[in-house]
Amino acid sequence: MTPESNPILIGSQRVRVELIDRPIDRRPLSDFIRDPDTGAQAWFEGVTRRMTGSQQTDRLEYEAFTPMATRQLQELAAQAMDAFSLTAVAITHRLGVVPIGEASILIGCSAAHRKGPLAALPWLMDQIKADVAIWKREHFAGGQSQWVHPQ
Amino acid sequence: MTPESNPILIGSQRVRVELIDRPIDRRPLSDFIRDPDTGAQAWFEGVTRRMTGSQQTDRLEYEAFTPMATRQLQELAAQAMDAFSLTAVAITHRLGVVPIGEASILIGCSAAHRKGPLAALPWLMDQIKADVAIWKREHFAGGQSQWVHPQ
Amino acid sequence: MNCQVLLFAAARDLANSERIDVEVPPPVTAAAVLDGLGRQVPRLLPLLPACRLAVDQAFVPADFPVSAGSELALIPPVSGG
Amino acid sequence: MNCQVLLFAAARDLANSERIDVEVPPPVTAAAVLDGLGRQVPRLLPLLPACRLAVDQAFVPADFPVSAGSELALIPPVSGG
Repeated sequence: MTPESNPILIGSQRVRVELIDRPIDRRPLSDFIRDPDTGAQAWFEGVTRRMTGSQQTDRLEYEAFTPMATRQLQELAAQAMDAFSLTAVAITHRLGVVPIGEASILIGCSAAHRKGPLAALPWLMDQIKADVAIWKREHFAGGQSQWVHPQ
Repeated sequence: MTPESNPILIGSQRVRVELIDRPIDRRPLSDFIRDPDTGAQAWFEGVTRRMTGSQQTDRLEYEAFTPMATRQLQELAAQAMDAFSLTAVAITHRLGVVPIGEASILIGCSAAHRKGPLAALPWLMDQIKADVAIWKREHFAGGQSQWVHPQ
Repeated sequence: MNCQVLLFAAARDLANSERIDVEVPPPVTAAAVLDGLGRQVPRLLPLLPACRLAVDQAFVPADFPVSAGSELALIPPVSGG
Repeated sequence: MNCQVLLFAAARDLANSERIDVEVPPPVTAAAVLDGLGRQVPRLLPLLPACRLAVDQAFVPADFPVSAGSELALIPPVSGG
């Protein structure tokens, strides 16, 4: 299942959220958060990792309850805008197969000063990993696979 | 004064530092920190901001004591590698005139997990702003200019 | 009350279905819906304690009263990012 | 001892020079070099309390003994990033 949603912009809030089933292109996010009155941009990119300890991953596969995940990401982005005095936030999560070395999520945010965006990224990632309706299936090099259920 | 140094890679440490007098290209930093056994990349970009309160900036101009600044950035990057369990760190600082909306500094770091790179960025920026031998001259829209001396 | 519940990821695989109809006796709370799912598809039982119920795309507490016509979704432990 | 000191940014502008030779009486500490700079270029005096001395490209404490042949640099408050 690889649902897809176009980027959703929330009114006057500079928030852009999308779930896509193709490689993530940094450009539209960068264009969105860029602003001559900001002095800082911070970015986080989550990537499919090959080795975890001695275990080799072949690929990850992501699935979402797309309307719920989109709404949750919008709410988290809007909360981050307020809590960290951001100018703009863009979040793109990829669904479907994500090969080794490719990005599953890209978050960019901008603000006048550096502290807000740098603090927003870990907060957003913690919230996303705890609550957003997206699931990852890990396919191992040996051919087995399993849904990842963090503790 | 727009000295320039080629990127300096430190032995087996995956650290890349450069001071350049042209626009910063993200690609070589991205290529440097990319690694199939990392799962997270975090980036910080400092940009020339137009407005500070009601005061309008025309451009910033950076100058460095290049050999000292390069050495300091290398040491900070190496410390961040250890302190935050990073796989790679790349730091590029631009010197000379940096127009509105263009980057004066770009830092990228990668690691197996997200917490290290996300914690390394604010630490590196705090250290750089406190100690690294680089100075910024602010040219205002009105024509005046001054060296920026943070409190 | 008849409740249709959307299933995802591990829950969908266990039930071998993207949605399940569950008959839930009143009072129809979120907890009662989860209980009904376990009765109807026992293979879900090991996973259910780690799951949350989303009503109209928002997480709800165990005692949340579920109305007819709400969209219900069983949310296994998430792992996005 | 004759000490050559590199100047940067605001300090260079105030002194109108990229380097200054200062005669420093013994004991030649970092603090003594900074004192000598203030005597030689009084226009530096308002800036000096905010400056640090770098010896061979590393910051040193006030009582650091400066050797002949070391590279000295006056470092005004930095503002990179």
